[in-house]
Amino acid sequence: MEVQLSGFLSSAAGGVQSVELTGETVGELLTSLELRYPSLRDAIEQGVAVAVNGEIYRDRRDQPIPPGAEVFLLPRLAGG
Amino acid sequence: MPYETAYTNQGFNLVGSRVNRPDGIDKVTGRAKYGADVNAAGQLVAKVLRSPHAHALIKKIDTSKAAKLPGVKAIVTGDDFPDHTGGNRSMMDILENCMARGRALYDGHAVAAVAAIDGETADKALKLIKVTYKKLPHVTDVDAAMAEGAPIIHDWVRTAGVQPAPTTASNVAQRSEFGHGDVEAGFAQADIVVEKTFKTEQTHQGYIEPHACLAQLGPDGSGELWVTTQGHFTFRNVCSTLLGLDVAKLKVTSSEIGGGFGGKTHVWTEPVALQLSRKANRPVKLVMTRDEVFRASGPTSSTSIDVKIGAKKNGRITAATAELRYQSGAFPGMWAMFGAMTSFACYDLKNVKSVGYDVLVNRPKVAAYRAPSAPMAAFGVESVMDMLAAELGMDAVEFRIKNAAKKGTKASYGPIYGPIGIGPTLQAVKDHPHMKRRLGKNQGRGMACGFWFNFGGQTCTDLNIGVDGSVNLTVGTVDVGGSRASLALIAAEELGIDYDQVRVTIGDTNSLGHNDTTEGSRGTFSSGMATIFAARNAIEVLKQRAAATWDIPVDQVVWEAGEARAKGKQNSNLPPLTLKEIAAKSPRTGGPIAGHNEVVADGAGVSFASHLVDVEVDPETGSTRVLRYTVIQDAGKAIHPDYVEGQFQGGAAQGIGWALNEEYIYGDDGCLQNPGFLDYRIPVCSDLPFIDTQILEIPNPNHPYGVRGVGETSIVPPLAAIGNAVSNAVGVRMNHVPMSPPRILKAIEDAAG
Amino acid sequence: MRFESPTTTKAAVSLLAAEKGVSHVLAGGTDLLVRMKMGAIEPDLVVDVKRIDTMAALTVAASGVHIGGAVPAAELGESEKLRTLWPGVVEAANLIGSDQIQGRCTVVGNLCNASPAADSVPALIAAGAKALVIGPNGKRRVSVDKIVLGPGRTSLGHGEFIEAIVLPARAPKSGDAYLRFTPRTEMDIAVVSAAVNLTLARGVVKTAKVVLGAVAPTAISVPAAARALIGTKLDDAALEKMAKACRAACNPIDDKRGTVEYRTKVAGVLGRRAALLAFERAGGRK
Amino acid sequence: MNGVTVSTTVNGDAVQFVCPPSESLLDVLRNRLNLTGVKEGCGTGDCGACSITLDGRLVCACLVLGAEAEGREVGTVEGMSENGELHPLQVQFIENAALQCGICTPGFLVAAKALLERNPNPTEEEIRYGLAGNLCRCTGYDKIVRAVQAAAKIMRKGRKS
Repeated sequence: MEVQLSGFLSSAAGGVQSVELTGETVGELLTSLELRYPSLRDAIEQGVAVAVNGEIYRDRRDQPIPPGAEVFLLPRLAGG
Repeated sequence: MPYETAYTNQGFNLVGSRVNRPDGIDKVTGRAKYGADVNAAGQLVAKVLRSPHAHALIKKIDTSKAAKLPGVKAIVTGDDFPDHTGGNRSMMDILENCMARGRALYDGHAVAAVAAIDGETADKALKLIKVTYKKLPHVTDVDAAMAEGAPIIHDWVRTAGVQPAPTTASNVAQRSEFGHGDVEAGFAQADIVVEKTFKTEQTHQGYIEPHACLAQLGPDGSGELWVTTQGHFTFRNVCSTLLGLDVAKLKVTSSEIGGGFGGKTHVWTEPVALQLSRKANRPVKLVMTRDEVFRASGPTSSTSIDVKIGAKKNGRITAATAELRYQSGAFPGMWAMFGAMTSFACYDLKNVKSVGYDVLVNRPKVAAYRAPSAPMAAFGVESVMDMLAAELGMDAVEFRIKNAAKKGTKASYGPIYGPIGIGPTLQAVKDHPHMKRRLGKNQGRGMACGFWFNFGGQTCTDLNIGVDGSVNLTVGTVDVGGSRASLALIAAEELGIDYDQVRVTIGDTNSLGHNDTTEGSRGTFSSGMATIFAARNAIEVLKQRAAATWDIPVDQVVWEAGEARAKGKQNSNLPPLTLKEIAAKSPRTGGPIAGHNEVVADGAGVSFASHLVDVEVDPETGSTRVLRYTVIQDAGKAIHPDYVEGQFQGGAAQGIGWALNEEYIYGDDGCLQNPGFLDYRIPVCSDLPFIDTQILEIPNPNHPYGVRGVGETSIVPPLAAIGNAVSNAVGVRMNHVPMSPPRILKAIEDAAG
Repeated sequence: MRFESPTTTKAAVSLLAAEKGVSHVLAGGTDLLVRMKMGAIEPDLVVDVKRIDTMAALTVAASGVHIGGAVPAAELGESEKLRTLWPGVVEAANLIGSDQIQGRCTVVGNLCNASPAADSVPALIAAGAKALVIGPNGKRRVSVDKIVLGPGRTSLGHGEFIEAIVLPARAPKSGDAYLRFTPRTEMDIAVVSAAVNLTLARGVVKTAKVVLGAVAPTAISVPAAARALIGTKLDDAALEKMAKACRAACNPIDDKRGTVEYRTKVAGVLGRRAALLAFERAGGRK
Repeated sequence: MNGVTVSTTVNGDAVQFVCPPSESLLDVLRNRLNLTGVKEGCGTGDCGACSITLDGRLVCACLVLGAEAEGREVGTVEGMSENGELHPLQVQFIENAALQCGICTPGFLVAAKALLERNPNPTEEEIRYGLAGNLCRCTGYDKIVRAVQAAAKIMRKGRKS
């Protein structure tokens, strides 16, 4: 599937905006992303959020990614 | 066990009703215990010595005289905090912020602390500590800190998010970019382009309860911490990391919390109190003064923002850009990134780009403040939206409706929206009676929209049924604004019992699994979700007990209206068993009945609001009076409408204060000049009108009841809404918040030439 | 620190006169306790004067008003007679802080704190108030405008304090007013303020006094502004002349509460508005 | 410490305490008499969280010395309920959801009680100015003003009957 990177994640991956990856869950996706771009390890370790079809998942690594889903990798957020 | 988190559109008996909060009596009688309200036998009182300089080398700290003062039991400086962070830079930043390590980075930065038998002795001891400083050049303004030749706050900071990676130090800690499309091409298609620069000053959450804790840490590394916090589990983890303790050995109890708004999501003095306690081997109470709260907790960023939006004559936006510069205090943050993500989130844009710069200055480490970073971005964007509407000759509301994001819109920060509420809130503005109020002389009306993400996160709850059928619900999110009532409603709804049969307790860190901090408007959303599941688990047990009592298979038992009913003709002779009856028999049917749940509550559902305000400006003094204020926001589902309205009103009031009067004022010496409630002017009762609210309910598809977080979005629109109203009242565009009387008067006169 | 609460002014004087260290009089305490809390002062002796009967007394008559040094400002507002005679003085005193502060603060304390922004001081000066000073050398009667020398400094000697404030006999057809500008509606310190006291004869202003606050190191009288009003019915030209005189008299500073430019401009606005209000209260008709 | 011994009345009860002469009545109430319903938000009279009555007058306890309480009558939020019954203001604050975090609530209740004793039928504006010495950061004051209005109405009825 095509995974889009945004914010500083894109620059940490050398300016790449989107990347073709495999994975059936959010966790698998992040593992394959880290394998492809070791420079993203710190960012992933610090925490990222994954938007699957518009819904943002911060922590649920077992969240399934349906085929054809729109996947967007965002920096992890905090609130007040 | 997997849980069905999807919205089911069930009918409700209790949810949505305005019941009295269960902790009400404790709070109106003075019985409720807040951070500073408990004492321990043999307790010491701690006070912190703080830097009077904006930036200085700490050459020497001589504590010998203070140590000799009778009654002084422990003194700590940076040297008493060995590095246990294992190279984790952000943890080290927190530690260094709690206690300076060789360099004072802002006015108010802690440099030493004392624990003594009473406050008077501790105060005397502070005066006896001799610190030798060497002053260093400082910078407190965000634009000045980015300029060439500015004093560098940290020589190890390299701007992240820039290609190729820089090799020299900078005050810009991070650059982050969001957006899609081709903005240059978009602007080329525009008939009208409006561009403007904005500034917002630093504000504080202004919770009335200062930070306070009672810490006890023994030489064996076991301890307890009673503290006013939004996240006792997070405090436990952070304090354990910073002090090299086992997480399980530190029990943290959250006191009643006297306001947080994001400011109590981070540790400030707690590790210091624990370390003093360890050194003295006695309990230590540490309560910040108001002056310390302003100087040395975590206010929000001051900012400098450029916004450019272009549109066709038909009112369609063709392109939009923003460059947002946010100061994060003396340590790196991610605040500009949030500004960049939220700035255009309300609109459906083909070509959009926002770039955020997180900038270091000699000010306290910035913390979250209610929808952190979004209000400033909205001030810029929503002001330009009004300016553009005026240039186009369009009504400001119509212009927004024409460009509003909807289901399927690709958000400016990336993902594609599900069902969202921006369009409906705008329509509600259009239809609101407030719009028909006739404006008088020197009066103006303004509106603005706002967005916040909302979060869920790790959550764990416990539900225990007593032998009389009453229910204890223990949750790990703190009750910042009435969530006990909402959670009791949910538990009672699920179990089919009366609301007042449920008692909600905020569990300490030793009584529940980890719960994330109560931030991101997640309290009722995520603990509500975990409560639903815990109750449903308990119902499974209740059904089993009923089945055992009746001696029928459990699949023939259903739970309806608070009782177990046996299904099927063969069971028609079995009268239903109420929760109360099953509970009474529980000692003999298998013991206590409980439901438990741990969940990562994701999918919190974004939230939108539109605000409408009328103001009157005195053209001779520049003074602004808010005459009428209306908040319209999507709550998904309002569990307890009173407390949803309360969040809308409270956020609006904070935004009004920010818009008109609140600001950190720094002198040329880099020191904060107004660290008190007299000159840091939060709105008083006579400054405000009643704040009308309208709750919209567009269900969140990812919550069984459709709940969205409601706590934060309400602070996003007020800056811009009031800016637009003032502009309409006096005909000048305000681009500097707060719009204090001198700034407004000056703008009026500059415009008059 | 020692705490004493004598019941006579004589006893208070001897306590204060005998003290070698730092001594302070405690009336309302709304400034004193804040300064103690901030560590700005560390008194060796605090003398509470609230148990001295004469200092707790308020007597109001058209022939003169006596405001004891320990009378809380709230009490002034509760006197309907005083509100009728000296509405400007009362509104000034009642603007000092919240209801909570009002229950404690005194006009004497407000005066002796010697802040340029004190609310009651411009109104007292405009009213022609006198301070009854008592000390080791006996009593003296001093014009209120002679008490404050500069920010935080007064003309009171060692062991001296103010027993009471006295307002003069009130002529018929008189009115006074006090206005201040603050960013908030309450709980704020004057950025700039103006008091006007005037008496009419045959519908025109016969005598007037104009005093500004927070635009100089002390509250200042502006005789030129008063002169602009005298002999007029406050027509636009007179008011503009008066406002101009107010602006010309300003010598403010830039600080966290306001700028030189802003204070100067608004001094004229408030002077004009206070004059109109005082005129109306005196029964004047334009 | 040269402590002063003070005999006073707190919520109708005779009380004695010893405190340093410079100690505020707020610290005395909280730390010596364990009346922690009186809150400290600023210590400088700017927030009203420590509102109490002293001989019936509304004051900030942080701006009173403990020593000044000699022979006076002190009233705190802990003394608002009588004979086990909540004061109408306390009831209406709960009914109207006039508190969120609740830290300012004791001060508001004491101030509102003083306000209604002085003025049983205040206008909205009089309530707003009367409570301007009490800061609330959670509610925007909306539901607080409504609770005071509701309580005033009930108290007026109670007085008539």
